[in-house]
Amino acid sequence: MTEVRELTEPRTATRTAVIAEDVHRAFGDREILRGVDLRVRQGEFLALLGASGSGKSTLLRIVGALDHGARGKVAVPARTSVAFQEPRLLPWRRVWRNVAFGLPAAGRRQRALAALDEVGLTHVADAWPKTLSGGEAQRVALARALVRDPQLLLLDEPLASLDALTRLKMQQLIAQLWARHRLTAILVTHDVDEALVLADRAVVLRDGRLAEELPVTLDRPRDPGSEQFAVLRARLLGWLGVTVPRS
Amino acid sequence: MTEVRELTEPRTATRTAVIAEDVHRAFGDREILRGVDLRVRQGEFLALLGASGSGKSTLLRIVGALDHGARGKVAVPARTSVAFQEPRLLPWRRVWRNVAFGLPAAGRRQRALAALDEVGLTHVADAWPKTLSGGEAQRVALARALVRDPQLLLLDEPLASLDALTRLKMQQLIAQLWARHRLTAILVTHDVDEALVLADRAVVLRDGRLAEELPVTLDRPRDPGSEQFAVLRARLLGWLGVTVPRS
Amino acid sequence: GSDGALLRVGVIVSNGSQPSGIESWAYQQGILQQQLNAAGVAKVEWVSFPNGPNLNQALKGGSLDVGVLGDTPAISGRAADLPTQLSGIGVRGQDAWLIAGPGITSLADLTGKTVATQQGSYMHRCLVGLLDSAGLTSSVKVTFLLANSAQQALDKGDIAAYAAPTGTGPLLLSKGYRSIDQASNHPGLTGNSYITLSQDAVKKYPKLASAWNAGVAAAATQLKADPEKYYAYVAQITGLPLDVVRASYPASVFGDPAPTVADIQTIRDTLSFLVAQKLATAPFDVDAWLAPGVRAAA
Amino acid sequence: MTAIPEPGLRELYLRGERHAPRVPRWARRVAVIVALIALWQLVSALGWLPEDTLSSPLQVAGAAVDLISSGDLGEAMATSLTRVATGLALGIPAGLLLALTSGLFRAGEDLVDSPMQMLRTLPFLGITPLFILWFGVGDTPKIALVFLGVCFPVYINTFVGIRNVDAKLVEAARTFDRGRCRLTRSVIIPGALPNILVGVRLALGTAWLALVVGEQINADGGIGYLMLNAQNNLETDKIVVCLVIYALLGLLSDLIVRGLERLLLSWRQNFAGA
Amino acid sequence: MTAIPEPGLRELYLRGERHAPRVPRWARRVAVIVALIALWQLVSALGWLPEDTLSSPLQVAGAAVDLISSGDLGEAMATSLTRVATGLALGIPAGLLLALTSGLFRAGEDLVDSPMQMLRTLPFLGITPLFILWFGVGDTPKIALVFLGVCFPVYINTFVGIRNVDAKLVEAARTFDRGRCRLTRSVIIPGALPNILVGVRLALGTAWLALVVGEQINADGGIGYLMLNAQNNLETDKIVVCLVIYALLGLLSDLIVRGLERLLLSWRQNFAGA
Ligand SMILES: Nc1ncnc2c1ncn2[C@@H]1O[C@H](COP(=O)(O)OP(=O)(O)OP(=O)(O)O)[C@@H](O)[C@H]1O
Ligand SMILES: Nc1ncnc2c1ncn2[C@@H]1O[C@H](COP(=O)(O)OP(=O)(O)OP(=O)(O)O)[C@@H](O)[C@H]1O
Ligand SMILES: [Mg+2]
Ligand SMILES: [Mg+2]
Repeated sequence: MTEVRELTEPRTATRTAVIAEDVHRAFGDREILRGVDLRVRQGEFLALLGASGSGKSTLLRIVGALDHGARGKVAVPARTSVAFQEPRLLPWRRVWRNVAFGLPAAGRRQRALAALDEVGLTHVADAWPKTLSGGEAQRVALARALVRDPQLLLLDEPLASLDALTRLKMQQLIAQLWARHRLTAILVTHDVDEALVLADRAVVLRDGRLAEELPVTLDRPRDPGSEQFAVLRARLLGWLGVTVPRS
Repeated sequence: MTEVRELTEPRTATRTAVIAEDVHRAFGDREILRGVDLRVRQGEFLALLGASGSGKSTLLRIVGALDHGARGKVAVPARTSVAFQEPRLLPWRRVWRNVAFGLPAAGRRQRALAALDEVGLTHVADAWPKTLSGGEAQRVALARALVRDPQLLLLDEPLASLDALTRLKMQQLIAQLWARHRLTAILVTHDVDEALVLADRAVVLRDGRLAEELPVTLDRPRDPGSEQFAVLRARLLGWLGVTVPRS
Repeated sequence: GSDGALLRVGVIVSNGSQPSGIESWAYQQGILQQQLNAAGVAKVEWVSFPNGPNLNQALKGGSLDVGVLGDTPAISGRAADLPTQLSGIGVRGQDAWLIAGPGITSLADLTGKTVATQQGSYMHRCLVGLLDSAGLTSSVKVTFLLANSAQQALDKGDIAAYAAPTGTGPLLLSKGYRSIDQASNHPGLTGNSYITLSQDAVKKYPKLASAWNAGVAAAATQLKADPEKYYAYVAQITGLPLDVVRASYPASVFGDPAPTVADIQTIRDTLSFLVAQKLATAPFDVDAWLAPGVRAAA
Repeated sequence: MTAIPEPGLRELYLRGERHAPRVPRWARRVAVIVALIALWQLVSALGWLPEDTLSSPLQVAGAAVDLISSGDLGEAMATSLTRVATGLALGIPAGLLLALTSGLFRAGEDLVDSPMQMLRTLPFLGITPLFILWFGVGDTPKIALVFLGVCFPVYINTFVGIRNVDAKLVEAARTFDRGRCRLTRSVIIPGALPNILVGVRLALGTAWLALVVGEQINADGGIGYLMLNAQNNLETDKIVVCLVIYALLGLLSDLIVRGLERLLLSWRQNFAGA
Repeated sequence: MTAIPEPGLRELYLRGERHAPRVPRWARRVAVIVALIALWQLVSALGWLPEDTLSSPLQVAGAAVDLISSGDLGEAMATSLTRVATGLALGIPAGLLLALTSGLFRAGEDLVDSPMQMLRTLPFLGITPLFILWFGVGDTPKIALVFLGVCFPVYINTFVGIRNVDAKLVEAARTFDRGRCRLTRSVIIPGALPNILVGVRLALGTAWLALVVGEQINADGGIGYLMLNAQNNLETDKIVVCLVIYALLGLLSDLIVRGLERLLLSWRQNFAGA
């Protein structure tokens, strides 16, 4: 729990880690992004929300330098790590080798095993990806994104297929790593609570623009049962089109 | 809302739709299912929960007659429809043709379009699956499972990649179809609220057995804000290893 | 150096993998070496080819100095400006057999039927001659087929007869097929094998042609004295039955390679036949083809 | 409003949606071929490539004009094309059918695959005598050789293609439609299609290789026979004309298969080269 | 406790995890081959297949024993195997390299692909004259023919394999390791491996087809020449011995590639036939 307490210390970073200016992206006739402006401070944790098909993954791919078909200006740090919406494990590499992919040769197995341990999957380290369950594959992909030491961490619904307990554990893991390494992180999630537990700021993508912005100034670690949390939750859910009558 | 009110009427079905007796399944040395016993009444809505990797998808595949490598006894109705954990769309068929897959030729496009309309995706009817977003693909897979008229509906985390609003709409859709056609349904989900909103009964898979069982006798439509709901939620979460201190 | 004195000789070998012609026999006996040594050749390397065009191609590419091959490829090669000179005629009057399929007993039976042979070969020339002399040219269809597939085509009944060369002809005869006519019954229809030298070799060894001819001539004399010795040699190398060898190479086909006036006339006839059949591109000056100093006295 | 990237950041190159290459790809391909021919002409003109060895493009063009105006080439092409077309029309479906038999059923594999693996290494030259016995000396043995040449690459590629189809998709499709026929048509064949098209591509090549052998054994017309004749006469320029024709046929078959790929495989999301 | 299925339910057949087939697959494959040979012997014994045309298995076995004991077969095999091995050793890497060039880079494709598509239809028989001119009459032209025969199927299958690699995987791998070399080694090549192995499988076949043509150039040994000679001597039984050897080589190459597949492709989750 020491790591989590770290988070409550004021963050000193003031430089910008991600700049996106007037980003447009169209597929054929459909313009998905219509002028996205985004600045993420170094060390900031940003949650990106939005309806299904609103362009979250598209934006993440652009920021991750994976899609050059957009227009606009984007500047990012050199070392980026991504957990994609699908696990995208290389089927011809055993699980630990997937995690170790691209790491320097020295001590890669140890590092991979340690990362697998953190997501609770040491027992499948030597399995083929095809034998994994949905949630296991997703955790391997998460381990692969976390094991390296990026400046920018892009997470596209990394916990969508996990059960409640595992999901909480993984949220803690992400928070710890973020705090320990002072990463910049962008998390796409559909889970409003997850966004509020982890992020410094939540933005909502709607109609191709970042339509809403919510700074989350609650102290960490955050309690989803608290009153303030409930207020923020209702606000965010409202932007997403869900009205919660508080009982 | 008329359909939802239907649900509150007493269900007359008493026959059994799914029988699983002493089902065992091992992969290599690891025994995943160690004697699962399950009976689902005709017209019953069962929610299946459990930790990641506990064997939910495995059990569903056995019940769906897709895995013959198990031991034990299983009897199911003839017409089963499945929404898999991954969308599994045929990449070489346009979206509507994926939905229409296996339907009788007459009026298939109409039926497919109607199903796509229900999941809010008419605008991608003629797109290739590769162009869909994660949530869109999942909804297409859901539409494909719902468009046919099965006796047994198997849903493996069908809403995992959907935003809060879309998720609620899809839950309503599933509930309506279930009620209208008096289907038998088994839903795997990690979302405890989802299970409690939809199911007649929730079971938890743990250590290869159905370790816990929770009849959900709340009236429909159910209110997640209600006190009874909160009790059931805490119970279920507790079984899943999460303790919620009610504030 | 010793390398420079190496003579590379290409020969046609249709049975067995080693050369079995009179020149290699002469070499085996030491008769040829003796002459060649005198002409400046230290060593002979034999290269076997299954057919003439490939040998020609090797001559053209400079991989060979001497080629011993059938009349047709030798002449059509020269007609295509292959830089060769004719040293002599290694074998004169090779027979060809018109092997008949079931139910065919005479040339006349071929009317309205199809007969086959290997295109551009001496059997081809023989076949055209035979049909011509029997007045069947217009009533018999000639098609082309490799000799090694002749038996199957005869059995199948697709062709009524096949004009077969030495080797194949006697082999088929030994297997019970019948010959309805043969080249040796008609003057001018038999085949020869020619000794051609690359012009480079002629330049390098000015006495090569006469030396070669002398060596083969001496061997022919010896062979005629005791043909059985040669037949045994051939049979052993080619794996053909002794009878087939005997029938293929009667002692009469061997002799002094030096071209005679009659030989030169044969070359001219063959050349006109090939040009007429479009198997040689254009006529050429036969006299100029002869290597210097090989022409036999009349 | 211009972003001045902070130190440590790199600005990404975004090229926008519409990005037609300045020089279209077909033009670049044509340019490469033209360049090769120009190089060949240059080397010939400089005398580095002796005429006897390989005629220059101009000589070849001359020989081609002769062959065309004499009607020889047209006739030979017609003969050969008919044979190849017939062989393809029979061989491709046969290869597909055999591959389906052994790809779809393990029992089929046990029965069909070993014999196919054994037959495919039989050299054309070795089996022609048998073919003449069975099929005579007309067009049939030649077509049969083309058939063989076509059947095996289609078989092997299709078989592997079928066995490469994603098992998860097959499973999904099975729940929705248990008919094996429909499963094959809707899932197995489309899934194997990229490989099937490779098989067809190779088949379009081996068809010509096989036909040349056929037209040499029993020479009655066709482009292979034309070439054989040129070989016998040491007519290098005509040989090269024939080779150029084969090369053009290769290009043509590539065009055809590329067209098919564009038509049938537009659904793919695959690595397209950098 | 026994479940009596309710009306309308069907009980599923569950066969349990351990399910080794009663007859192992290799045994079934061998049985098919043995059955074919038995059939052949039967047909020969009944006189339906004239001995002159196709010798019976027993005759062939006899001829094989002769050829083996005389040492001819061993020598020919040694010669041919050396040539094929050399051709394979050069041709497979060449095909791979060319395919990588045009598979990985669009510019490479523009440069390499058209010429390859043109060259691959050039018939072996047509280029032998050129090869004799260029490479003489030793082993070189024969190895060069094998090289060609090997290079193209490897090229085409590898190229298509590379272009079939899932773009999502390439994208994922790129974020973790931007080195193009490592990307190629870790993602592109393994992803294309199923297709590469098809290429190798076909190459192991065409190598022998090409060599037969090459060994016809000039008669200096090898199994192709042995066969040609048997044809010229009308020794049907020896011809068939050679054909049987080719068939066995085909089986052998199948075994090799199957072994490679088992070794290298165990990660696949693909349709395995019903
Ligand atoms: N083909 C297989 N070979 C080996 N192990 C397998 C195979 N399929 C599944 N497993 C293992 O069985 C276990 C259960 O898998 P299953 O997919 O049923 O889990 P699950 O309950 O659906 O999990 P999740 O919620 O993550 O989807 C996992 O640990 C998985 O690794
Ligand atoms: N390659 C493509 N071609 C055409 N349309 C595309 C392509 N990629 C994405 N799209 C479309 O762009 C829209 C946004 O996709 P994106 O994946 O960014 O959505 P998302 O916000 O991540 O949604 P989800 O929450 O469902 O994952 C979708 O409607 C999708 O259909
Ligand atoms: Mg997305
Ligand atoms: Mg699962």
